[in-house]
Amino acid sequence: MLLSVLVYGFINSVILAMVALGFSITFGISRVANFSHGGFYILGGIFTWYGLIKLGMPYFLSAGLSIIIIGALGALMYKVILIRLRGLELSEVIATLSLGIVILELLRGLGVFGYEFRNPVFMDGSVDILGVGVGIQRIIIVCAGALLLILLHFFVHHTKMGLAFRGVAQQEHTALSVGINPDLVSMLSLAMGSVMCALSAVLILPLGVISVDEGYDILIKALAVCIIGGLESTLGVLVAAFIIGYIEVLTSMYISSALTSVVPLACMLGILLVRPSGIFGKSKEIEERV
Amino acid sequence: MSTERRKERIDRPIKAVTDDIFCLSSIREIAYLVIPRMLPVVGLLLLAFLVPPYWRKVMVITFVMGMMALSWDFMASCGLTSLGQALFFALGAYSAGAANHYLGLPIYLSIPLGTLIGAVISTACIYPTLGLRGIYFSVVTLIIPLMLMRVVETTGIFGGTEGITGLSPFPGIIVTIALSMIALWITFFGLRRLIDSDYGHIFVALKDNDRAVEASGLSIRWFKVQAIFIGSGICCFCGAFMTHYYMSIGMSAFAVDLSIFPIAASVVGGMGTLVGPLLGAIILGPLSEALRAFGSFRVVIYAALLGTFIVMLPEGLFPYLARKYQQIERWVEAPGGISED
Amino acid sequence: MAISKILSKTVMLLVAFLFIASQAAFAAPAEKGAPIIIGVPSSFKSIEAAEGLKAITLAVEEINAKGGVKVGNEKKMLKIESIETRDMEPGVPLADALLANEKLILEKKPHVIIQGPTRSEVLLAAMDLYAQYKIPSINNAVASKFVDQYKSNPEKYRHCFRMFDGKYVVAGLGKVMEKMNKEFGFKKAYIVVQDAIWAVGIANGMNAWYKNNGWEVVGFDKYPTGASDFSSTLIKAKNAGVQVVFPIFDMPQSGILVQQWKDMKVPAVFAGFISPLMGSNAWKTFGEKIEGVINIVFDGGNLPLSKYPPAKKFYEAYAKRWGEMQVGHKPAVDYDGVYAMVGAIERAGSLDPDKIAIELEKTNMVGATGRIHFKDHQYVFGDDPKVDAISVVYQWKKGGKRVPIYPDSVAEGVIEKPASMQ
Amino acid sequence: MEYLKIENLRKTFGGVVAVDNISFEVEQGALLGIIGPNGSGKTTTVNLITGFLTPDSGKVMFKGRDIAGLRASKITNLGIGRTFQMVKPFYRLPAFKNLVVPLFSPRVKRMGGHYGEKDTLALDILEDIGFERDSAVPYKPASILPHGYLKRLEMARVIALQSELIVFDELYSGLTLAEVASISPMIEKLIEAGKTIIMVEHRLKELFKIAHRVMVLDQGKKIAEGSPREIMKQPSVKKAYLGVEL
Repeated sequence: MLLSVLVYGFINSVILAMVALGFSITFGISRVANFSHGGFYILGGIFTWYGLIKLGMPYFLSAGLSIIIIGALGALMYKVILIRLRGLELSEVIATLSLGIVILELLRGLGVFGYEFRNPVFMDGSVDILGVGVGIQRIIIVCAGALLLILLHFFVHHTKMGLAFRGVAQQEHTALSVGINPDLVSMLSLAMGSVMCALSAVLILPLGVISVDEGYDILIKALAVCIIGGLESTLGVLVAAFIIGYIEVLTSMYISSALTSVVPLACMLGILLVRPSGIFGKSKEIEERV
Repeated sequence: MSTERRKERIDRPIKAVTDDIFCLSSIREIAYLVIPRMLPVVGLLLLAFLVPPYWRKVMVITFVMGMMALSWDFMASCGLTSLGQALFFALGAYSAGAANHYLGLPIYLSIPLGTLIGAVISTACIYPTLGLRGIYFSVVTLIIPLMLMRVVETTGIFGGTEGITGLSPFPGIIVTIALSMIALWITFFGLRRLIDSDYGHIFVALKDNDRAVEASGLSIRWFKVQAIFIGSGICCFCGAFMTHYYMSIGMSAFAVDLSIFPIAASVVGGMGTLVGPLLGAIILGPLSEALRAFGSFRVVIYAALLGTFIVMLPEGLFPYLARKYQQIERWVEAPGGISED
Repeated sequence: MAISKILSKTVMLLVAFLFIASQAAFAAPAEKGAPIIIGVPSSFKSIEAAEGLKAITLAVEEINAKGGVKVGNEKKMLKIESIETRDMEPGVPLADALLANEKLILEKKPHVIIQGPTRSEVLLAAMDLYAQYKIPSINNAVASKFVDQYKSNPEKYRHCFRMFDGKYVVAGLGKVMEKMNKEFGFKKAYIVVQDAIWAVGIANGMNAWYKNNGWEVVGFDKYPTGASDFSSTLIKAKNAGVQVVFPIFDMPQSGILVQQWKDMKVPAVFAGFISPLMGSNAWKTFGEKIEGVINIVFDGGNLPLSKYPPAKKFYEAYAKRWGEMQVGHKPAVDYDGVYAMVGAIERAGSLDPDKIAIELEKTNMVGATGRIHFKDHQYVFGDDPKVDAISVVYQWKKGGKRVPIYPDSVAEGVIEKPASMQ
Repeated sequence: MEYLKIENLRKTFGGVVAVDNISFEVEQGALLGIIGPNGSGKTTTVNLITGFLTPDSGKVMFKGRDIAGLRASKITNLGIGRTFQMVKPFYRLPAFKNLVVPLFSPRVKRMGGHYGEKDTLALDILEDIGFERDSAVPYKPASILPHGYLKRLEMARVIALQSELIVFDELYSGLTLAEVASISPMIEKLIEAGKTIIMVEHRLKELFKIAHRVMVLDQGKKIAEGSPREIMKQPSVKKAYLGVEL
């Protein structure tokens, strides 16, 4: 039992972290809370499905194309919509939220419901880890998640582009004065977040089905993880994902599977009560700029 | 640059010095001021009682949604931009439903009691998040109703997924529509008076600059609690009202649609104006009814409208129309040209 | 600047147009005269409801092709008016779903309603509406509370009828459990259900059944709609040496349960209701992973039963008109519902709702699901399609075949242990 | 009993020590100036005293009571008023209505002494502080007032609050010489009225004219304290400010 909790908790946590990472990266760099995250996620899945099942493309091609399309969509969203609303937090939230709803409900209206919308797993079969049977897809997810994190860390800390990203994240105006175009960086950050989102969709969706309601669920999960971890902190997201991931599995294993979605949210409220800015977030309480 | 044209906006001559002082010299000018203020009141009154029976129901829902939108706008102008008005609605609905079903209170007691209890519980629910601002607050308010929905679902309290049915109904559609309309006007004028009072200025100040409010010796937490109590109280009334209107209460009272509508109405009508949300609700209520034929695409159209407004006409319809009404616009020659932004 | 001006003007125009359009909708003409209107208010973004509507359409087309319905001396055609209530979608308030029902009633003026809301709580609330407007209705939400509510005031709810009741799942699967107990000596079960009123109702019934019949119920897990990781249940089941896992799910994600079952090599039989595994396509989607799963079809007519020709006939007619059926509840009973309703109208000889309701209660006809007759305004389900309506339990076997194993009157094979247990 | 006594005040931000064990005292009726280069912890000190930040350790004794860690509004009601470096008016309210907010505070109610309508009172205070009463200025929304007026509005708030200890955070920044010259007498008037004042300031020349004592901060530490004359002579101060030893 304990070993299974360990293994499945870990997998669950990695899945949560991947889902939340796209949201947190975009917010961390450009301060845009992309509420169309869930919409992009499902759209990424459905594009892959369409290419794979309907057009008969190879898996990697269809997945790659859909990731690129979603990335472009993120950039486009910034270029067309968000650039007019920069700095107006509430308007950004409303605009992205409504775009997300448009995407999701449009898919629903076009007939994305039922049992056929399902991406096959990359590789069938299962292996035993610590004596617990685990499907290979889940192991692929964990590996891909780890790889993604390493790449991300390298990108942010060891490339010029990453430096520009960090610059804009810290002080937009100063970044502007040293020749970084914050609009470009913000656009790229949205593209990057969207790519991350589509990537996680491609990896994770074979475990489930592509359904519109899943899109809303993913958004809520991503938000919960980010809020607990502190919206802009990648480390925080990771830690929060592991906290929620293990709490979910423990709840489901020892208390009641029905409460799996309630307990993490309750934890979130509890954490907010103690630390309003999340575990690793910078304090957002009343204070002066130092 | 050669000569170009520029648009000049001039207040109509009737308006003098400030927003509050007018020079009236004829019936025409009095009418100019009075008609736009009377039109909605009289218009709604006529509309509510003249439309066919089915549309009366739509009107009732529109009025209730109007109140929800007003409440959202009020809270937003206090700096509390909630994405979860459904929480308040549901708490009010459940309180009233429980009072009616378990305690057997008659409708004229269960609605006020439900409103009050609902508002107290709502405030308690939101209290932990008061340390948050802006988007953080919004995100958390989005999540809380979904969480409570799941709690009701899993624990089965208040009828769980089935809800409670068979609550006392209103005496009739005329009473219902009159009641909802009166409540709407009370809410509207009450909030407007509140915002214009000295006490209400504290709420305005809360959004403009909460640190300065703290530095003025007023606890922002305490005043936010008051703002939430007022705002959620209005939504709780809506919930209590609708519960009795439909004689049942279910988990769907927490539905996201109920959180989106007030925002949409406010954005379309004009945020922070109080008249705007009202206008928005009166447009969107019947509109969403007319769009019902589109099925799922209804929500698409709805959300697209919301997004379009926030990008293209962020000030909203009401300020736009008011400007058109109060100002003369004309193109004038601008010698030497003007620079485009 | 200029562009945004034009755009904002366009928006204004759009709003104005939509507003006017909405106002124009006030004057929706109430058509009088010719056809009998069948109202179908349901949430068609659930595949069961969508296929149910197709079955209703099929029935209507058949009847119209034969010249329509004889009402008194007049032959009348049937016409379907459906409305999207969206009640299956989370995020839709009850009030909105009810309003859709009311809009259908007031504007399309249906004479009868078939299928009705998808979600049980909407049906329970809508019953008041149907009673108020006196519309004979045969509904298709599964929750057991319908009968309670009907019995609470039979006079008021005399126009409300219902097709399938969750308790019949327990009856049918109970028999299957008995068989497995006899043949393989199974007596340890694990219940895992979707956290929805109808599913939990069935599961509670099954739980009681297990207790009464000397089985051991190791666990009872509820999963919220949309959950997609069932590992905890499967681990617990595996550790406890469970022989039968009893699932009740109608959410698309539940297919994963079976997938994980195979991945984690849990040596137990799956016997219950998992809707994604229902249709003939499931073998294509999931492949051999679902071999050995035992599934219950709520309405027998949704399987091509070779031992009961009306079911096969309906199944094939449906497949010809719409393609292979993918669901296990709604289409067959909806189809029968139209015929039951038409029969009642013909016997009543008028469209008077009270007369139709009285005649409807007396229904006794051969349908795709079996013999349709009512008790407490509820189809009666039993073991033999010649006597009552039936549910059918089948098992997925090698080569993607769905072999009926219960009831015996229509069974075409016997229960086999899945590969993981051999 | 000391009027205001700060003991070993310390505050860190994620590893950076912003205020490092600062201790000082202020006597009743005195004007203490706090100077120091950018990032030396001046504003943080102000925030710690007025409750906008919670100190990691240390005491803030005000009239014999430790007020460290209390809520800002509570401290304001105890009689410590402050202004902000970045002006913080209520932009949507007219200038005089900006003062209605502090007039609602428990302190003003408790102190009494103010009679009549809040509006009239607010206008009186604004007139004292240099808003021309008969003009439209006090009635204009704060969002369109020029910077100088907004600074005065900040001052007006602490006057409305009848604070006995007033902390001015860079009151003079962004003001013209003429404006400074018109505000300085008002501060002297406050001192005459028995108020205690702490001024955080960059404009040393103007500050030294009115300050009784001056404290110098550098990198979160107190490096000197004394009368303005003494401070001007301190080599360490010059080093801190100019980066060279003279």
